[in-house]
Amino acid sequence: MNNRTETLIPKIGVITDVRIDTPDIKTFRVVTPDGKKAFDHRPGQCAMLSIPGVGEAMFSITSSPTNTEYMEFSIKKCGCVTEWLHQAEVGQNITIRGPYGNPFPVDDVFAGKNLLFIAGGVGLAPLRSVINYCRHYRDRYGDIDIVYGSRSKDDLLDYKEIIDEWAADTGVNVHLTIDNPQEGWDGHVGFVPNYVKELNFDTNKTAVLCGPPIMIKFTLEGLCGLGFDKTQIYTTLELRMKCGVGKCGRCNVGSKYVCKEGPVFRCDELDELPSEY
Amino acid sequence: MQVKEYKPLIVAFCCNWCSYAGADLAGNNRLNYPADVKIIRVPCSCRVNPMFVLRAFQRGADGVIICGCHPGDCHYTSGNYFTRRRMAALFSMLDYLGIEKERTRVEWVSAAEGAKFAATMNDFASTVAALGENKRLEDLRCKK
Amino acid sequence: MQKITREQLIEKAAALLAGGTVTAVLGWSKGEFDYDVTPAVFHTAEELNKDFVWNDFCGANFSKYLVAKAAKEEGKVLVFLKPCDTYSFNQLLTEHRFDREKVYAVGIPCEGMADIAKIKEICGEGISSIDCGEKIAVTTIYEDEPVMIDAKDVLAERCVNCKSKKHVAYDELMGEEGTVIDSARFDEVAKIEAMTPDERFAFWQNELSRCIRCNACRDACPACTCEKCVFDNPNSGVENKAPANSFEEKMFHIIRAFHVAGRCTDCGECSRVCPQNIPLHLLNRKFIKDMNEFYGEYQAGEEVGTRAPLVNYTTGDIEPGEVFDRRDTDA
Amino acid sequence: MRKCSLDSVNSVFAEIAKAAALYIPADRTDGSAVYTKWEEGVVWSKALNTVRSPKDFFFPQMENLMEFRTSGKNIEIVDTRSEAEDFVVFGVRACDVKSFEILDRVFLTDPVDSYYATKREHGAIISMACTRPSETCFCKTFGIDPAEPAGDISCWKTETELFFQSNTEKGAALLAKLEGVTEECTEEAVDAQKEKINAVMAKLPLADVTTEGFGGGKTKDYFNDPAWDELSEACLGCGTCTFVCPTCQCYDIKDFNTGKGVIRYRCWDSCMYSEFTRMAHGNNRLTQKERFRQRFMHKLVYYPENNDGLFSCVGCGRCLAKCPISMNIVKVMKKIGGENK
Repeated sequence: MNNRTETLIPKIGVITDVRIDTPDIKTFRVVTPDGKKAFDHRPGQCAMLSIPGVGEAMFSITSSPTNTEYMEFSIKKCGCVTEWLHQAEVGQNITIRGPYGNPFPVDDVFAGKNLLFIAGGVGLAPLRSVINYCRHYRDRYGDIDIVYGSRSKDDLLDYKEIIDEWAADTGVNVHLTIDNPQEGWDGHVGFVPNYVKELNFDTNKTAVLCGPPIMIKFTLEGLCGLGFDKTQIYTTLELRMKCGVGKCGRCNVGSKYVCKEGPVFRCDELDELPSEY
Repeated sequence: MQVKEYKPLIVAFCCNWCSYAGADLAGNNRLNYPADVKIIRVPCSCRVNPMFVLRAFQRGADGVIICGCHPGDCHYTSGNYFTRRRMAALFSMLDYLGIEKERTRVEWVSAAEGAKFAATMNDFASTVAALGENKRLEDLRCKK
Repeated sequence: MQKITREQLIEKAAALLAGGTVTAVLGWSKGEFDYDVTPAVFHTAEELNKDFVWNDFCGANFSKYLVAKAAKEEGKVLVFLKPCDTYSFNQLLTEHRFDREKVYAVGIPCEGMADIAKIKEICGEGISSIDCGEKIAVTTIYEDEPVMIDAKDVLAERCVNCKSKKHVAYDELMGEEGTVIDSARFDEVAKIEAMTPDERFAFWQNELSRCIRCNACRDACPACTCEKCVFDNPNSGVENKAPANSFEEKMFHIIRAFHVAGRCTDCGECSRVCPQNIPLHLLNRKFIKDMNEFYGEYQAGEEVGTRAPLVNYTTGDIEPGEVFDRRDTDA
Repeated sequence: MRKCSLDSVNSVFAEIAKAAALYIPADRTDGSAVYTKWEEGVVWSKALNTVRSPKDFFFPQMENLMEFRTSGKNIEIVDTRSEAEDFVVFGVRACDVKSFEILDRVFLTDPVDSYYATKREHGAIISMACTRPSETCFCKTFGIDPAEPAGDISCWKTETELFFQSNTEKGAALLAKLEGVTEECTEEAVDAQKEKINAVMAKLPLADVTTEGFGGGKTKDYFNDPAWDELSEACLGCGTCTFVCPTCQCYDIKDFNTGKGVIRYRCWDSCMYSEFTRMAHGNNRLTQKERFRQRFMHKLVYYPENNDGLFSCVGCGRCLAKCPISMNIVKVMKKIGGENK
């Protein structure tokens, strides 16, 4: 029986660092009790985190696979598990299992392409893993554009990393925006979909979208308006999950299980699915 | 080896205005009542939802007693009248399901009746002790 | 056999639809067999003629559907109410659960509904047709001749102990007004009360251990109209989808019965829908019987706006402890 | 093939029960049949089928997965499973046997669900050919032959005798142990019995229900069908159909805090429940229509799409018999399928 992987039994994870990113988003660094990374993953994959007695929930892994020491999760406070996590201190044990889902096709489809990442709010969390992966293997990809918007300057996730590291890279263009004007902000003001249209990208790019459903909807329209084809656009979905392995039967959209066949979908694939997400 | 004497766990829901003060008085007067009586203070005896009673049993209580102001003396005028009806119905139902009726009780204890409080608890604890452990309304998961 | 015919009901409904009094009809729709009748909303006379049925298997109580349907439909909804359904109807009105102005209620007499399980006990599986005439004629694929069954012998439990043939609410009544019946519905409760505590415990342990927590009793119950049930609310601490052990089985049914105590009209839907045949009505009737004895006769839903015993009191009420004393001295 | 007389069936049960726990359908106090652990005095039910399906044995309504002990910031995970024991389920109908294949494809595909797999390894199934199918039966619709039930051992019952035929190694080993209480025989009586069953099957009222028009790739055809509104109109949103179904396999994983630790368990869940897909930020199936549609689309379209055309229904008829409002898969298939032919 030892050769069997126990899919539902998690490992212990230890929170070794808690970073306060925004008023309602914290980033947690997690390793196993012996200080190692819990498991390898690919960009865009997820992990099931849980606190016994509180619940289990799926989170995208924020850190890049190229980071072999630990994993990071950027988590927004919105439900009972996340609220509990936000109160957790360094040293707290949690449980972790994974990795789950399909990753972004970074090594085949994305290779050699110009990339356009568009994120809103905590939607940057799953993209950060891809962006850092692509930055790590910088020579494999063309130009990288990052459009990131949030409600306000304080709500921008990883602001320091974006400014200090991402913007400093050659061939990486960062475009930040916030929803409403704010003192001390001299950057762009406006919603992400409009900003994308204003930036008027050429279509020689592969786009990756992540954010609130309403942002995805309008950004998608905007990109199509710029002449993008849906086969050039990728996004991630989120639904209620319990098992993470396509058995508990609740995260399906049509015949596809988001935890197994997703969460990464190409936008033309989404058109094939019933509109139940 | 000496067999440990069985001590029942009693949960007492006490109204803030009368019975809780009665318990306080019992304590001040150094009156003895079993240490295994766990008092839960409620704003009024009618705050006790039937679910409270059941969950007390689930979590290991052997007896549940609800104490409130004497009828007519409720701080909120009529709360304990409702308690009286509800608990009469609930206890009758528990009895109907075959759960020992001695495990549940409602008693009216005023703030001045420290002695009654202690006597009630002593009496209730010994009644429940005679019944032994609560087996009919237990949750084995909580007993390990 | 029912006194009112299907055709009479269709005619009535079609006339009300045509006259514009109502825009929708809540009725029973025929199924694959002659007994699997489904509640449905009809909008036209054609639909009625095609699928509407009225026979000995139209047990479903429509009162609860009014909560959703009256709010959804633009015009008035025609609802056919059997006598027992009218009690639930009133009770829901008392609790302001639907808009009376949106409903046109037609009372229809009921001779009692048949229990398909009792029919199958007599003629076995494989029913190909059931004809509800003077006698119920059941044809199976195994026998050439139909089995003739007296409707009295296969009445559903709640109809054997029917409490009233009187309609307590309607806009229009078809057929004759019935009367309240002096039923023997508390006999079974009294029988259980007379058992020893050990026997009672064994009895209920056997019954309730069958519960699969499908929530059908709750979802069919016209008194259970909470927007969010405590047993569905993850934050309540008692939410569960499976009865984890005998405690949770008991807790669910005690709390459910308690929550409808004083509001339960004893319509019997809970026992009818239970896939595991748990006699849930015996829990509700216990509360009704107790409250009748302690606080005077009370029938939920008899009138709109009455105060149920548990939301009422007198200064001289019986003490919880005396409840047992009295019974013990009676015994 | 081996046989024994019906009078001596108890000696067969006793022989099986020597080595493993044996479960047989027995009548209970309310008149319906339920799988009961056999011991002297338990009588084999004459009922066609049990209210609850035998999926309980492999995928119980509730099972503990693990326990957590916490102290301060530390968590310890304890696997509380004990050594699994062998068991035999007797009297499983052809439809229910087929349901295990459907569950296997969910739980035994990678990654394997070890809780289910262990029980499958330790359980043996003795199936039973039907003798008196009910009007609610429509297993033929899904290509199941009630006269040829699968399982480790297949059984046929005639008026006086019970016939055994092993189909697997596990079944052969089990049947070998029954040599003392059974005797070798020919297949003639069984063949006659099969013919009898087939004759009855043709007479069943649901014999004409067809899966034609359903299957993988039909999502777009049916998803926005207006008939879903009408079909789901009366649905109460209870879980009866899903809980009596032998193929429904959705589950929930929940924690119970005992005050001394946390038990993580899994229990059946129902797509009919409003909480089923609720997340912290919303629910993607807001009305009963969407939940209702999910259940039938899953059985008739999504599941076959992912499993080589195998439907996730076996026509056992339990939901037909038990639905409080008598809405069921047959009505759905006739309505949705009939319209789109």
